[in-house]
Amino acid sequence: MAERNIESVNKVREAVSQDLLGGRIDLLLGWEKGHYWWQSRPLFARSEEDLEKLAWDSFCAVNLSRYLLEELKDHDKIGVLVKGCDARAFNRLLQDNMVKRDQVILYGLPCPGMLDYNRLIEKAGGALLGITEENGRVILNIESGEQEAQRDDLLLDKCKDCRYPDPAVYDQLLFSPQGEKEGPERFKTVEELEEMSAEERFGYWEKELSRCLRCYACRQACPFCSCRECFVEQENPRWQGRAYQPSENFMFHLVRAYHGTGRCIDCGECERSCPVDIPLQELNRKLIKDINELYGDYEAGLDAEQEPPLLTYRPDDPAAFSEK
Amino acid sequence: MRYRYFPGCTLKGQAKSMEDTTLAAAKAMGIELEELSEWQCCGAVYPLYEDELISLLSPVRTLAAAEGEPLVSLCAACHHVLKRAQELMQRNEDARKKVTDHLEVEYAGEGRVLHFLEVLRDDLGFDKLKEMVKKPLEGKKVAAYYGCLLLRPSKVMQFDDPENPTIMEDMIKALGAEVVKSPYRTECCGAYLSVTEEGVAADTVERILDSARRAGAEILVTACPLCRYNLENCADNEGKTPIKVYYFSEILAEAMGLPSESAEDQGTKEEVPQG
Amino acid sequence: MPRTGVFICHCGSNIAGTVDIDKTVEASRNFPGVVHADEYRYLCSEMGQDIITKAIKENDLDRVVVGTCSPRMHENTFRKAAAEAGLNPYLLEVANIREHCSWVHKDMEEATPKAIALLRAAAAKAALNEALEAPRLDVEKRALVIGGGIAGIQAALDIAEAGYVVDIVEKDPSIGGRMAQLEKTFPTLDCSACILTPKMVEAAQHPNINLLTYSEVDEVKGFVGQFDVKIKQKARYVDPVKCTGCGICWEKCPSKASSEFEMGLAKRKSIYVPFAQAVPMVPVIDRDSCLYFRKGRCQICEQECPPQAIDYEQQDEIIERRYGAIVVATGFDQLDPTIYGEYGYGQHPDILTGLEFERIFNASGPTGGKVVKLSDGKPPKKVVFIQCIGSRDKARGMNYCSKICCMYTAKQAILLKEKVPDAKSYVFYIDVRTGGKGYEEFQRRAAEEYDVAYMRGQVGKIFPEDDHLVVRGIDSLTNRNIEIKADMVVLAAATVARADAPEVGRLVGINSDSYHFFNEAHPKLKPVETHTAGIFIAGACQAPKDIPETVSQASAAAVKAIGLLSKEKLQGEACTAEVIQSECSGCLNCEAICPYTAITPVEIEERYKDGVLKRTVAEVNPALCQGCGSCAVTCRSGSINLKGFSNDQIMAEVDAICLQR
Amino acid sequence: MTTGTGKSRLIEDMKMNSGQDPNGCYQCGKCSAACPVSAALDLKPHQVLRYLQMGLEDELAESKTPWVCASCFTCAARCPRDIDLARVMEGLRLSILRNRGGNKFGPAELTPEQLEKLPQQALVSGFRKYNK
Amino acid sequence: MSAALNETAAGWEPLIVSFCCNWCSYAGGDLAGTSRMSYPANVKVIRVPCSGRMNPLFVLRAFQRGADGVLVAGCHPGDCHYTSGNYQSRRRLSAFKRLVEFAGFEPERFEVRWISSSEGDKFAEEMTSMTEKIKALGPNRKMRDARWQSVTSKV
Repeated sequence: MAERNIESVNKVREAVSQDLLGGRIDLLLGWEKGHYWWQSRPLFARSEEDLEKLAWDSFCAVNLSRYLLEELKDHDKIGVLVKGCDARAFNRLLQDNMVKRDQVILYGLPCPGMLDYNRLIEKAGGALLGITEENGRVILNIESGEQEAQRDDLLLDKCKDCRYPDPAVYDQLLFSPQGEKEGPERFKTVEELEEMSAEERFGYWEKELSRCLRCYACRQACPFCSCRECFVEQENPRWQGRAYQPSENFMFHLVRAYHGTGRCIDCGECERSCPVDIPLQELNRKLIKDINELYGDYEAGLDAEQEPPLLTYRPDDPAAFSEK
Repeated sequence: MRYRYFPGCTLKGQAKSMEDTTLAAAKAMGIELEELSEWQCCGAVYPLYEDELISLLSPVRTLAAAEGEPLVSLCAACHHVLKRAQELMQRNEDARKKVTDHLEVEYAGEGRVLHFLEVLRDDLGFDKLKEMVKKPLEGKKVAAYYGCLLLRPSKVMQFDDPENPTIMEDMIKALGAEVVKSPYRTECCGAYLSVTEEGVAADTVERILDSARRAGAEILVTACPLCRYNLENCADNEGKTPIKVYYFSEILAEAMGLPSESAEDQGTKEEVPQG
Repeated sequence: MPRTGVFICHCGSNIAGTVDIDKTVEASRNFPGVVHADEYRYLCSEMGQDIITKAIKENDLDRVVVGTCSPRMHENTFRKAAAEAGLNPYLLEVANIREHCSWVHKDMEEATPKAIALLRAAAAKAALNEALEAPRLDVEKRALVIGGGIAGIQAALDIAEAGYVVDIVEKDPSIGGRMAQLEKTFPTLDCSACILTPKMVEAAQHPNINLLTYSEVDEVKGFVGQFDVKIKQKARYVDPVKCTGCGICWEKCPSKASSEFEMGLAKRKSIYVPFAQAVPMVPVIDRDSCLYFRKGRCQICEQECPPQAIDYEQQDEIIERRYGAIVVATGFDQLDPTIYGEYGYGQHPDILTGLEFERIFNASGPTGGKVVKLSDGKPPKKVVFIQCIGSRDKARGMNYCSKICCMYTAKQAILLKEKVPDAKSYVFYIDVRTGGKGYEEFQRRAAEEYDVAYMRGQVGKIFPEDDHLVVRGIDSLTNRNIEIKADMVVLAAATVARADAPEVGRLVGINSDSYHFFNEAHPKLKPVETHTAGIFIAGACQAPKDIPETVSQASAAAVKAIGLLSKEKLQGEACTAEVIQSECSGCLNCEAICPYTAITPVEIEERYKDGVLKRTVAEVNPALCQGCGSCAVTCRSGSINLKGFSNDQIMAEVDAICLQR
Repeated sequence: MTTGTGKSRLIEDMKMNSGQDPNGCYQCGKCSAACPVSAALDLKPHQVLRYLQMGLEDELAESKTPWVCASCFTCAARCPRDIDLARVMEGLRLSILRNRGGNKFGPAELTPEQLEKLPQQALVSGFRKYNK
Repeated sequence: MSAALNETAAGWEPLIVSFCCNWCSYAGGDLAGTSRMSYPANVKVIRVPCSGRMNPLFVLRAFQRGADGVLVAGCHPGDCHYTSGNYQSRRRLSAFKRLVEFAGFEPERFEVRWISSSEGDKFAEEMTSMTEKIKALGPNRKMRDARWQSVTSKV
């Protein structure tokens, strides 16, 4: 079992139960364990009973803020557990007027990074019964005994280069902050792709995007996708065809990524939720990298007061094309 | 208050008294100046030619050696070179990469780079200094001579108002002396022209001294060994009122009741002028 | 399916020479929805228009495509023709087969298929065209002029003379502005007050003009024809109805403050009128220096006032009014030269700015009109004028030329010689710029008849020595260093935008250049209009300029305002943005990028489960929207669209053009 | 006199390495008015910029001015066109030295008395300014 | 594979779709016409009110439907009829241009240019040079929708 820390779960529960049971919030968005020990799924807690199920372990990857979009229709005040990325997602929703700050109480959870089950079993090399964690190490409980590994090596891709593990916005911070991180490899893949020739790059994306099933899980998981009706599903105008066909797949993914320009918080939920492993985060990161290079550093979701780069300009902005 | 301290070559030679008096005064004020364990000449001039990165190796090595802690120097030229090298390291990524790669050090322009006068003004405070004065320099008419290197370029040096600086006057006031202001206090003394164009340096120095005399100064203080050399050696002062030139630290030490050249008024020292 | 008619113009041989008209007509018949196709030699002629009108009626057409010259030429002509036949004019599309086709391609083989593609695109777009109505807007027959300097006064007088009511809002206690501070005006040397004062009085007495002095604009809402403005009238503490302007109060007032009008060179009382010819001649009490307001006692003015006009209890008042047009004429400031430490301004009383020197000449100024040094009261014998202080200076000042300094420096040097005949003037200049009627002749007179020494070069440093100012400069024509022991130095400090210009711009909704001068709508052809319809600019708030230019611009702005006010109704833009509120998620990114503040949030109610859900969505004010369409691009879900250039129309054009192969 | 046409190598070198463009100068002369050693210059600072604008390479190479400039930065501090003339002078010195080869000034030219009395700072800076 | 995708270089002419803002670039195109300048007929212009109206999706749409190159033209920065439309499009289209290049399009396929209403010569030059560059690159097959092409070839 991923018993990382019973104490910390208790601490989280303690912090929220008073508010939930005392009526300060109508609903708590947290995590509970799923069917398998390596799954933690969203928890919609309304009662003490519900709170018993609360989990805070190394599998709470799901970004909870996005659930506010729907839940706020039915609740006046919602408490949300927020990791670094959930909090940035919250700020993003705030900037898009999707939520009001006073409708939500944020419980901040500085995040150590979530573990990748695929990496775990790969490391285990066989049936994995569970894990225990201590001091940055993970002990894999396998049939033949125990095996130790560095926690950092087992993180989800989206967590590996996370720069802001601490919530940028919260009402109450439940643990001590982790501090800003380097994330040196964040743009590594983007840079590798940039090195390729146009033909190679097109080949790469053609291959990757050919797998797309057009299930839109990426969109459903994304905190910047907050449209009431996505362009891809509109009848009038018919922005693009719905068939999963190479040209339409390009259309969908390029426009989806473009819609995240200056808005993507780099939480990686799109890529994590993709059932066919399309490296979607690289498209997002390409835009983050370019916007930073062209129009100054901007990390979406860090500061809800800072104007997103596509909603502002400077007369002396540079361009990615010749201005002569 | 603890600082890393970069003396520079001249302070170990011609300008030994600037170092001695500063260290003594600092000690008396509770300011700890810890000399860098290894240091090299700063290069004396900041390279203005963009591809002269080789000249930056030494100052950047010094900056990196401070390990991000505040780094203090006394000589105006050293401070100038260090401060500008730091600014370049902050501003120009390309230059930073070339220099630090070559030196195999990590340095990205961090740490405060201070002249000792800035320590007195910003960290200690002149009010505090005034309280520490043991022997106020009452009745002495002292003019500050800033020269170039501390003030310009002001965007980088950020030392004081480049046209109307007050930091030295404020110190002189705190030491109990009478401040005398001359309009030539920010004009160049001729610098190294004393080596190659003696006549030119004689003109510049004469103007500075005459102007200070006209304002009624008896003593001129500076933070630059070369300025002092020029002021003392380049002008023909025949028949003019003598003006003594001291390092700022010497009158500081004197007012603190510590031994200094200015306090001892030693006979071995040549007075300017002899006439 | 639409019933589209296509009409192709030969334009003599202009189109027909390179485009095979028959083939094109034939091809057009095959476009989806096309039920009629025809051609004519000159469609824009009356006969040509008749052909279109008739065909619409006869064939029951509901869309029209004309293949002719650029829509920028004759779109309106053809729209009128369509309207003649009872069709909404916006159901017509133009395919530009002349400028963009027949004139730029050599032969029929090239141009004909392209013309067909362009027509196909126009037909595809037309099929999606909708009937549009340009909004008709009311016009409030009243104008607001912000700023009571010569520009504001002139604009107000012109508008008032045309029969419309005008309010002048002036932040100072009197109208008059900068011109009131000047001694004489170049190049004629008329006394500034003598030509300005009658205009001030005329404005005050004009039945159509209301002066709101000591007042500021607080808020501007609305749009062309209907600006809703809040004006704050600051408390004067003097009842203007009772006050007779007798002057006893300021004579008796015991406390003093630095005079703004005298550029700080003299004092005024705490109850004061800024200058002797002030309009209105009603004083104000300056709370900051008044003994009563500071310490609660004194009240001498109250006791001495014969008509008992003093009222310490007066409060700021907010006036709310609607205006059809606004003229912004807020004037300029002078750059503060203390940023040039080498010139020592502020450290010596005999180092002055140009505007300060103006006051030294003035009979009611700080020296009573005697040209003397402020340090010792003696007349200056050597005066150095330095030009371009902060002008043409991209390092520390302004990159532009202030335009007026060359002339006023020459003027001041002449006046100096007249007042102090044995004075010698030196002018350090970089270039002398004297564009203007009689200007060059005037400046030459200064040099030739008034013994003004023009030195081409700049000054490096000024410092006091003994009883004079040492000015160290260069004459770059002889390349000699010059040292002048001067009695006085006059710095021609740059003309800059008012410090509060950015705030005024934001308030009124007009934009500025990087120096905070307000932007005209077009640098050549719309010099007094702004990008906001109904708001005009005049005078030095737009750029440095002299009095004649300011007055011309003020009259021009007035004419534009009169033209607007004379209309019964205004026609708005038909191609405006529109929000599909059911789809709008309310992110309001469109609001953030709209250059016209035409988009605002609005709360709507929607059914949700058993109840009602309130939510915020965007709304477009069609009167403000100018139809740029940037909002439609910002909107990721296409919930805001631009009429006339809608998403589906543009995509239909793309599709149709690409069908070519 | 050479005509100022074509590109001079000296001037192009100077421009590239100093990052300064002489064409930004409108000859107001403030640099020359401010220069403390102006009187000793055969070409005043603003003239140097004018000669650069005209491409008068030979005249510049022969001028004393770059060698008399003391790098006091007053010109740059006061220039309304934001031209760093101190960098221009340094650029010229180095471009001339590199083009010509050899040093302008060395220890051999100093008297023993000077060598003893001068502060190290003066010697180092002098050599650095005038040598390759 | 459809016939359209088997085009041979011989006899092939590229299709360039150019979106021009009404106030500057479209007027610049008019001036090129009135001045009788010439540029290849491969370029077809679609008029939009402002470069700020330019939705990047329109560019992809053109590629899908068979365009070999797309050129967006607007007023020079500072000259926008709507004050800020081109400032906004400069940011949007810069980000988007880099993105389409990242997806594997050659940089020449999508360009943005500022052309004023007085620059008829520049309009003609840009249209000519765009056409030449695309000719040198050959037909665009990336993102081209085969279904669309096979449908259209029947029309």
